[in-house]
Amino acid sequence: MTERLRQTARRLLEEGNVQVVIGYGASGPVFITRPEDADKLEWNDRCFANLTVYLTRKEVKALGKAALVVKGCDERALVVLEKESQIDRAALYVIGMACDGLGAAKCVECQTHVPRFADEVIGTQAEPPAPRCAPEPNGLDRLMAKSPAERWAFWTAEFARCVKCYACRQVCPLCYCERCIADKNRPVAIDTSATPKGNFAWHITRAFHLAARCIGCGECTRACPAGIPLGLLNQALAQATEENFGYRPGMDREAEPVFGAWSPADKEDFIG
Amino acid sequence: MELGYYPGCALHGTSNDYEDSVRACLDALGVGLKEVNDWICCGATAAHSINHKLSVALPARNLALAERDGFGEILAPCPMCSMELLKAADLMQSDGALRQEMGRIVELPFEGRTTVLNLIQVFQKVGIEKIKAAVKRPLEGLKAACYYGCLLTRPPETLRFDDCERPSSMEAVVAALGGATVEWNYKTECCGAGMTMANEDIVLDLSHKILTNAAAHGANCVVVACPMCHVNLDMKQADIERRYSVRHGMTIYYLSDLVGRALGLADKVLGIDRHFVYGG
Amino acid sequence: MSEAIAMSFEPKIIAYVCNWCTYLGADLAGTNRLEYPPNVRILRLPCTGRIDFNLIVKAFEMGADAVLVSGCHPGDCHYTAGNYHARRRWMLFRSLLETLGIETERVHFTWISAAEGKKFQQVIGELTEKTRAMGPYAAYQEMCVGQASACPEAAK
Amino acid sequence: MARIGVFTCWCGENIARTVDVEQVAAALGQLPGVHCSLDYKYMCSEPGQALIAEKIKSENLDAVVVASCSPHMHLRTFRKTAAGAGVNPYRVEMANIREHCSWVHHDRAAATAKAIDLIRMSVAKVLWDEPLEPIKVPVTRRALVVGGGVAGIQAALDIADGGYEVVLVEREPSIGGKMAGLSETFPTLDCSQCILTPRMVEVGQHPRIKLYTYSEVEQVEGYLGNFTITIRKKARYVDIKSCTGCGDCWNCCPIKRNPSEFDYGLGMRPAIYIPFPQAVPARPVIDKETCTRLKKGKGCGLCEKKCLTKSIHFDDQDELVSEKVGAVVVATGFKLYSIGQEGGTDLRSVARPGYGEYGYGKFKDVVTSLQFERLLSASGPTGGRVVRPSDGAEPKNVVFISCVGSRDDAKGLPYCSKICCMYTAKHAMLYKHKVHDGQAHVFYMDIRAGGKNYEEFVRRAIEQDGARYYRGRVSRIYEENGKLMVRGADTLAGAPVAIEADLVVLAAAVVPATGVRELARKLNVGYDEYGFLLESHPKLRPVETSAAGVFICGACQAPKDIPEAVAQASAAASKALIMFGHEELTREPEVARIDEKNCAACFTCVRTCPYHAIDRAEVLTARGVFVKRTARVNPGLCMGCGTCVAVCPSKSADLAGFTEQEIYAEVEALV
Repeated sequence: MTERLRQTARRLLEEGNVQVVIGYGASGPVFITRPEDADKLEWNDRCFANLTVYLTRKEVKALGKAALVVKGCDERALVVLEKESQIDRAALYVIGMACDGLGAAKCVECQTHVPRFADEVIGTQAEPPAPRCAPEPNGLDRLMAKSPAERWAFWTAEFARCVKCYACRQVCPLCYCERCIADKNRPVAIDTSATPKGNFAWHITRAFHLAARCIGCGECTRACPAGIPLGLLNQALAQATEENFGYRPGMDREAEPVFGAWSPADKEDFIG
Repeated sequence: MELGYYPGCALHGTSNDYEDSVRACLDALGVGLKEVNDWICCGATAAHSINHKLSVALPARNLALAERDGFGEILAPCPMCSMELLKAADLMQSDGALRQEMGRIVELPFEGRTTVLNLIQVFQKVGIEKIKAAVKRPLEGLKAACYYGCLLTRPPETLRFDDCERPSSMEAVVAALGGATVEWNYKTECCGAGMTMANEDIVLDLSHKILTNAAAHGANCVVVACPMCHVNLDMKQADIERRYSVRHGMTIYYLSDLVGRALGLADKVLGIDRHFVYGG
Repeated sequence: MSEAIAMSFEPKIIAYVCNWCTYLGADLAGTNRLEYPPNVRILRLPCTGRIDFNLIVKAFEMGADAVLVSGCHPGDCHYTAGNYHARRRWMLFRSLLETLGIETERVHFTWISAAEGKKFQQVIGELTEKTRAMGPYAAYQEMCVGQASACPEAAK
Repeated sequence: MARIGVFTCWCGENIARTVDVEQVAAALGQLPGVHCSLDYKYMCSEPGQALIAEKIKSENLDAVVVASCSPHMHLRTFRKTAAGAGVNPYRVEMANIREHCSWVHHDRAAATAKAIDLIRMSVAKVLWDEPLEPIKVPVTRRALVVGGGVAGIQAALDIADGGYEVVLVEREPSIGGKMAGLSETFPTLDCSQCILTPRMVEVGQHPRIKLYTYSEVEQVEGYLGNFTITIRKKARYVDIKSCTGCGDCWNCCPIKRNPSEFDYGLGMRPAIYIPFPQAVPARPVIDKETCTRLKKGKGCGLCEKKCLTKSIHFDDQDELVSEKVGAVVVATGFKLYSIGQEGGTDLRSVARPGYGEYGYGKFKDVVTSLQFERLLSASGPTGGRVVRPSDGAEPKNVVFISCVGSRDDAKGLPYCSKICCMYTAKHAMLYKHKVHDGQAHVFYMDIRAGGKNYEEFVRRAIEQDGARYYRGRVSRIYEENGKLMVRGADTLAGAPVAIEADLVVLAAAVVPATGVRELARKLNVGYDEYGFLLESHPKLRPVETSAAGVFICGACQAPKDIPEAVAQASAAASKALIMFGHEELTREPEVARIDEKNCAACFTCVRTCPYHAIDRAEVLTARGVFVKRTARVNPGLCMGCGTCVAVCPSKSADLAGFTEQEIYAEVEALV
């Protein structure tokens, strides 16, 4: 598959269809702009990162029309970005990689092994994909089984380690604001210092800004240098979103996003 | 395909010809029927006018039994039975307190996992196309008036089956068998079943009108899927003829009779020879 | 908490209300002299649609023991649909609060129309007493005065 | 440093009884930014206001907080006072220490503490309050009326008589709408055409009404006071300016037997036709589906040859014209529910089975109420003789069925169509007047005859004209021996009813006209699940809509009879005239705005805005070079709810008068 990927990249660059191919290299993402560099592309078990995050970056946009290497799971971010007018799907070439799991926990329950909307799909999926690691006990279920006070204690301890490096924000393909609310200083909605107060406000904000949008790539958790399981918050919201609205972000290009719409039938058993 | 089977009192009594017919023709279509163990009366005629709780409890027990036996779907060939079962299931689905109370009364839990089907729905499940492909003796020359009576489609909010005033699902089955059907006006009129014992005059009057209208629209037989309709139109036909000094001579088939015949089964196997009006 | 402390504790309640229904409902409670505990501080916003989750967080940061969010009943929004948008947000926001172990009983959502002075009185009365019984939201308040950790290791 | 004046009102005893106003005034005087703090017995009184004005001037104040009653009571008053004394009115805040404090608490200490808190919040907010100027919106003093039925005609004439120009757009070749086809009207039995046609002629001749018939609204741009409407003039193939309406063309047309739209298929018309003799404009139109020449592109052309004024143009094309207007009145009216199997599928999300068992469309002698109107009408296809469409015989037994589709959630629509009870009584009555030995039978669910002289009218139909009323439904209709067998129930008698009828008239439900949803979307007007347009308040703003400057009247809003439609049309017209009474409109400046530099252009706000007041836009340099995309608020449309602010993740959206900064300052004052 690696060879076919390189061939595709070379061809696209040679034909001048795209100016840059964004893919996985030996040690992190690579931005290939010359056909002869196509051999720097890799496809292996370390291709975790969700490369869609680069599409909304100014520096990458400046490189011209892009071809992007995506896995089926990452592709959901493209669907959301398209709904939110962040990318022009027609001006993007998507190289989909059929993936039977990279051995990560999230791959075990993955339902989108093969990209569905790619311009070109490389490889076919092993049927059924062989799980290469045991499903992880569901962290969210374990968390929710605790009492609220225990959950509070859990997060207090977790957030105490946060140093507000904002890696969770930088790595998220859907955190694309040019000026984050955390950087807005009039008024200060989120205490800027890494105090528990500021950390709580930040993580509540981050999680809720991704409500009904997060595609569950788990990059936030992976990027956190303090090892805070941030993805749990997104997971909880995703679960509530699906339960209440039957909506799974990034699964359906036509579906109406949850926010920005409403229904008279929306649940309100929590309203007095 | 295997289905749970709730015969109800009629199919084990006066309408055992219907049971033979249903079993034989479904067997030929590869549908196995497994009787719900220990079933009891559905409460049909008497319970609902006397005691509401009893009228729910009787079908509730049958539903709970079907669940206990692990049936996802059960066939109740008598529309009265299927209506009572569906009605009880709906009531218990929408009222948690009632469901719990019934659980105590019938001493079995109910979760609402079992779907109740009528005979036509079973044919639809088998597939009209599949039935068409299985036909060995197309029903040439047949001009059937499909008669639904009161209970196959009504009350619509309970049955949720076909257009309650202008149904057409039986016609689709007959057409698949190579038979013709007629458009007529009494498809969903009442045959008077509820008055069979109390006031025979009404029964004879209503059934007479049904037979007359079917004939007037060119039908040479009437097709039913209800044991009570059959009793009134078939068994009482002689009384009707006497009373109104007419000669109807109208054969009344169960829908399963026609399916069975088209599949090549003998009338004796299907119990058709035990009908009162039997032309051979 | 002992009964004596419960009695002496005066909860601090911040209410975010819409201008057209609940604010007027509170006005009506006043006009009809319907007495309720003096623990609530009302912020007037145009519409529940304007009430952002950050404001709820802010209220707790400011030491609120409970937050009330209230607006027009569904179908009655002065701006036709602001309350419907708000309802969706709150629905999901509550699940986030639950996940975090934030005491959701301290965030009270309600619809109070301009005609429901009586309901306003009841809601404030009940919320005050409920909050009084729960005691101060010490968990959040103590968290808010916590110090920053210099580096991740320091916390370990 | 800000120079804020705090004015605490006693409201006589109302506040001062429970709140220690002097203590309050003293406490507030200590706050940074507060330049003076006073209390006074009645702040809203003349001397109270004078005190504020005087202090503003003498102390050179730049913001004012009045602690008194509800802002709903007096914010306007104090804003005006402040403005008069030179303080921007939007730098005035009120702390509600009466309704929200002194009136609801008894404990003086607690009430005083709360009052201080409330005023501190207002002081904190006013510190950040921006001076705002009212938004001026220019007005094009010209109205568009969509729909030329009785409601549209009334609205157009009222506005035009008020002195302003009206553009009236009608989809059909003539104005007149449903009313033009009615026989006589309840409860007075005056002839529909006799009262309507003079109004139609008035429209046609009015110097300030520009009439577009056979035309539709294609596109709507702009906002309150400034709409640009694109109108599609459908190809008519007749130049209505040069045409004299002499009739030579339609008399010579060889393709004569096309079902007439105006007669609902009961009469015939040629391929070139005027819909009815009193049409306005009284000019023909060619039906391109039936005209030989237009279908084949050659041949026939008889009408062209016959026309002395050379007004026939077979090469006519649809034409788009643009009109600028300041207000829009929608009066698109209704149509009847389709009765057969397909009934309901176009109306509701859940398909309903309809009334196939009534045999409409299958039996010629089962007709709708509007068809029956044509049979009764003196100008109808039978010249007003009531006959059976199948064989032309005079029907001796006519069955009228009301609520066909109305009040039936299972098969049709749950609402009441409101007019059917009355016109059914009228039908029974008129039928009896024409067929003296005939018998009318009416099946009904309830008789709803609320209205001036309505109940008396129904009683007359029953008592004088002998209509037989059966309270019950009809289960089915079928043909037997050349008659229609109508079987139903009389629930009052507790017996089934079977009637051998010659003719059956179905009072089909009233539903919105075709295409109204598309029009509503163009205008940003809301509609309910059936397609009826939504008024902005059911009681107090019955003809306004959520789109500023767009008004509704007639049956497009809900089923209604002629008097109601006309009254509502005049109401809508008066709303437009109120707008036109001003050179320009001023709107509250408390509207949303977008920080375009920081907007991430996710357009969640665009999807959220209940008023469609936010557009997708581009930031350009002075030279027109594209910089970035952004959301942009149209202040002419924004109503200031602030929902966009809440959904904006980067808080690039903000709401003047309730900015993020102002609200946070208020909360933070609560330490």
